[in-house]
Amino acid sequence: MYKATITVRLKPSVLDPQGSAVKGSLHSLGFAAVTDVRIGKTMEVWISATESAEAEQKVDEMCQKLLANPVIETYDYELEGA
Amino acid sequence: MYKATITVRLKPSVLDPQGSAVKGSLHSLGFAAVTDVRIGKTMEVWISATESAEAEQKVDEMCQKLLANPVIETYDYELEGA
Amino acid sequence: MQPNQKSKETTMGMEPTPEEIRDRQLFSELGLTPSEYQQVQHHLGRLPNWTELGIYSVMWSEHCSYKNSKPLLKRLPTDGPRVLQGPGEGAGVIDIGDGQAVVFKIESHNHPTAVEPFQGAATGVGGIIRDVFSMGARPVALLNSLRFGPLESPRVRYLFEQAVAGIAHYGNIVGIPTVGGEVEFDATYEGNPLVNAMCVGIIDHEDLQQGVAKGIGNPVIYVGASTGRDGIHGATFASEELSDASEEKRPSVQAGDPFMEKLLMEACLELVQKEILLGIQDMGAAGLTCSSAEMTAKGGVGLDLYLDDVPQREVGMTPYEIMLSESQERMLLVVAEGREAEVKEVLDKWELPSAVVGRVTEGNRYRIFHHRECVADMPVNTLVDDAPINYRQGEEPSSYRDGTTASHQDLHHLDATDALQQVLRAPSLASKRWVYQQYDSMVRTSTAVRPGSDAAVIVLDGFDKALAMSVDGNSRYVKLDPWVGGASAVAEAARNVVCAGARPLAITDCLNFGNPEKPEVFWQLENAIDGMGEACRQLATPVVGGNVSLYNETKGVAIHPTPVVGMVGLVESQEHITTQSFKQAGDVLLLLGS
Amino acid sequence: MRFAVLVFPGSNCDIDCEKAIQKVLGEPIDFVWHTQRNLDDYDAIIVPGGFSYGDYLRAGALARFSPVMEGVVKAATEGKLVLGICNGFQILQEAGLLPGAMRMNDHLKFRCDIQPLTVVNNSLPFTQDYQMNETIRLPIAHGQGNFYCDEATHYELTQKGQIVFRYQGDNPNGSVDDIAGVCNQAGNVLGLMPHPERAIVEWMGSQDGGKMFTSMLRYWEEKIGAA
Ligand SMILES: Nc1ncnc2c1ncn2[C@@H]1O[C@H](COP(=O)(O)OP(=O)(O)O)[C@@H](O)[C@H]1O
Repeated sequence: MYKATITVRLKPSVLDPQGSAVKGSLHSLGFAAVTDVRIGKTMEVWISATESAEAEQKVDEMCQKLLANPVIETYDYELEGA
Repeated sequence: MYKATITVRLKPSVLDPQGSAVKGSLHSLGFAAVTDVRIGKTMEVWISATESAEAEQKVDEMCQKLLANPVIETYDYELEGA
Repeated sequence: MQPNQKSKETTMGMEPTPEEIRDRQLFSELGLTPSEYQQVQHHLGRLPNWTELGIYSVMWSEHCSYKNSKPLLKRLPTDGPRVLQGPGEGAGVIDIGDGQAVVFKIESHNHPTAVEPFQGAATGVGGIIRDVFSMGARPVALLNSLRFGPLESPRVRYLFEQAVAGIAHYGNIVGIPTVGGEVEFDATYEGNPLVNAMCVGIIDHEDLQQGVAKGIGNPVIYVGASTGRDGIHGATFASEELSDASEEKRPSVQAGDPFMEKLLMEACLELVQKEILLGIQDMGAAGLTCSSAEMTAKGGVGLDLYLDDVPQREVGMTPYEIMLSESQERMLLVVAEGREAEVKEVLDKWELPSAVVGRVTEGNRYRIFHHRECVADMPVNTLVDDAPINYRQGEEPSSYRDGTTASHQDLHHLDATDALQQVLRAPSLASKRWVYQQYDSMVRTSTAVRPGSDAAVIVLDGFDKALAMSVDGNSRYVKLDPWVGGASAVAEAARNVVCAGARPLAITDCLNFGNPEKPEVFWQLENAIDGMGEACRQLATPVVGGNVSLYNETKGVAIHPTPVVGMVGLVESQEHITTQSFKQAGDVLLLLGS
Repeated sequence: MRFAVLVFPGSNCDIDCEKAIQKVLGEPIDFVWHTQRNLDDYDAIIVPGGFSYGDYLRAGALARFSPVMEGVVKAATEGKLVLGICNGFQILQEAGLLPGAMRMNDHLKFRCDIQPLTVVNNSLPFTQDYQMNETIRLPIAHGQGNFYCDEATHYELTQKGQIVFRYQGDNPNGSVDDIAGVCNQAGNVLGLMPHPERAIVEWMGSQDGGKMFTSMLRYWEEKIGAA
């Protein structure tokens, strides 16, 4: 069994309305030192696989097919035995 | 300048409909080996601070005050010089 | 049958044994009084175990049994020539001609919203939608009534924004237009906001369903989201004052899944159309316990429930947890034996988890099995019909007697322009566009009058007639004079409905009050109900359903008494639909009334 | 002209589309369940609004793998008319039939209103009954209508006339270049965030949506007539 922790982020060139809003809120809460905020998704996926290469290939495939939208997003992941 | 990467997750006991829906889709896409999916948020926050202890204290405070909802979520973070 | 009396391990520690419960008076942790505990013993003829006691405690809570308000609710007029179903089922039903009826109800979700505003408000919407489609009706409109503290407080702004977002999220995803509501800001609600949600549905008379179990041997089918540890004890929680301990007490808040609700709604309505169902009820407050016990008692039958077959989201749940879970988006169905496959086909099409979890039995025993063992065995009528009733006495508060309830300000020094500006600036009176812009008010393409006018109007496909609807209440009037305030809430709703071009049909109401054990609060409740009742009689608008939310207090101080009235009216022809706005220059303005 | 309205788990505006087509055109229209692969029987496909699969992950992301999308891709390739409204637009984007992607509205809230739009391209099968640069009013109701595409794509969209509707006045969601609707290069696939099916009769507050459906019928009749 493996656990993949996948992080999906908006591409740097894409404006992140949620991040801007959170930054604004942090400023009004007094966190003036915050210079930027970007918000993405983290997905934990548990996969039964016998070896890590197999799991990795699957994770890569599901990211490309479904979990990230290449028009606006990038992804990376970490895999660990679970 | 520091960069905090904050991960906010739903508490394990809280229903994650999004995770269940994604799991269902992965199954129907042929990823039968996926046994569970949980979806959370990742936030990258850039803070100007002179030392890491100061940055850390701020990040902790903003997580508690705004970024995570303690009733249903947990958070952890990593801090790096940026 | 003697159920297992050994203790069980739970996530929270060990469950106490029946003797421990008795010796250490642990029933009080479940909100039961010593005398109620005695009654349970009497009904069982032995000591109750923890599961049984938990079931009694939720069934006998104010939320499920109306033990403090039932005697007063009896004073409301509930009959009329158009009433097809008054209080007692999921929602009230009123005939609107052509073989059709309107089905509607309002319900509170105050305490969950105070703890987690987004999910709390969202799941309130989910619950009221299920109440309506469990009658067999197609939900066509949502309304809500919101009361929060002053917006100057950041905490209040957070609660308010999140609650509105939660309501929008749920209604929008299910695809039912949110067409109306009201918002009031007042310091009295700062620690105890009110969220009341109303749903209106349409049905053909012959499709009307009941929450009943019948037919010995028939299967009881569970459908919808799997059961988790959410909101265990929500029902008793809703009947207690809010305190800092509330957050601790809650293993976790209920989270909603509006997408699941949409599938559940479509699947149930399809089953209604196929005329398969004998009984249907949603698992709302007190979840599986309340729904199954009520259906069983109503059917005059018994029930065996097999908890191992209940779809579960978490491992190692105890019978107590499974029975008391308030996981959302779940329904219970009873069908004739042999038709399970037909039901399954529909539920599978909508990709809904389902399972046969019980059988209707002869007699009146309500029995629960877990790991092949009987874990609870109770006479079902004692759960539902024998809930203790508290006959309380109200007492007129002294401030009311000496006329000091109202603080009379000297109004002579006010500059008229200034006063007008102040009034227009008041958030309670200002435009609520910020709120209703977040609600999809047009989905289903039947909204002829959108939010922003007096009452909303929904047209009925294929007919010239339409429905007008409004929710209203004014807690300051009620605080000043509960009788007049109660009556005026009904009158205001009626005026709004009439102004849309409709004749008022009936009301549903939500009674948001403080702790009824306090004589002044009980007095407010009593008088508000009497005032509402009188207005309903005068206007021939019976009360066909509603909800009571008591113990709305923070740190011992009650909110203003807040009855909220949801009214539905019938517009005979679309030509009669009128809106609030001025139409063109030169039109004549008339003032009507006194 | 035979219309199909797709129904995904979570579609909400399927019935509204059916009612609109019946009222405006009176042409036959079927609901097609998302598991049906074949759409050969239809001349036009409407992918309706709503929250397919709860909009979980990303709006439209899960629906686009439904079997029926095979039929949609085939229909689009064959030059049949495919109209994606709101969530339908998002699904068509996710499926790669339309350019760009949707972000959350810039104010982060769901927005429901009646919105003025400019018709930027009236030479399409969907828009020929509108005037060029005509102002029309259509309801909007979405939380993720903030259209995004990169600059190169935007340039191309402009050059090829693929921008079909723009928001007028206040942009309700922050979309790039006020874009409210775009089409594919061939012009037979249109996606828009506003809801034409909600602007059909007077009491809806606008009747400007009807012309989209009459345009489609006229296009089809002319095509049949020419064949
Ligand atoms: N304020 C009220 N006015 C009139 N009827 C009410 C009121 N509150 C509750 N009722 C009715 O009493 C009945 C209690 O039944 P119950 O099944 O316990 O309702 P619920 O499902 O709302 O808990 C309901 O039918 C409800 O309509």
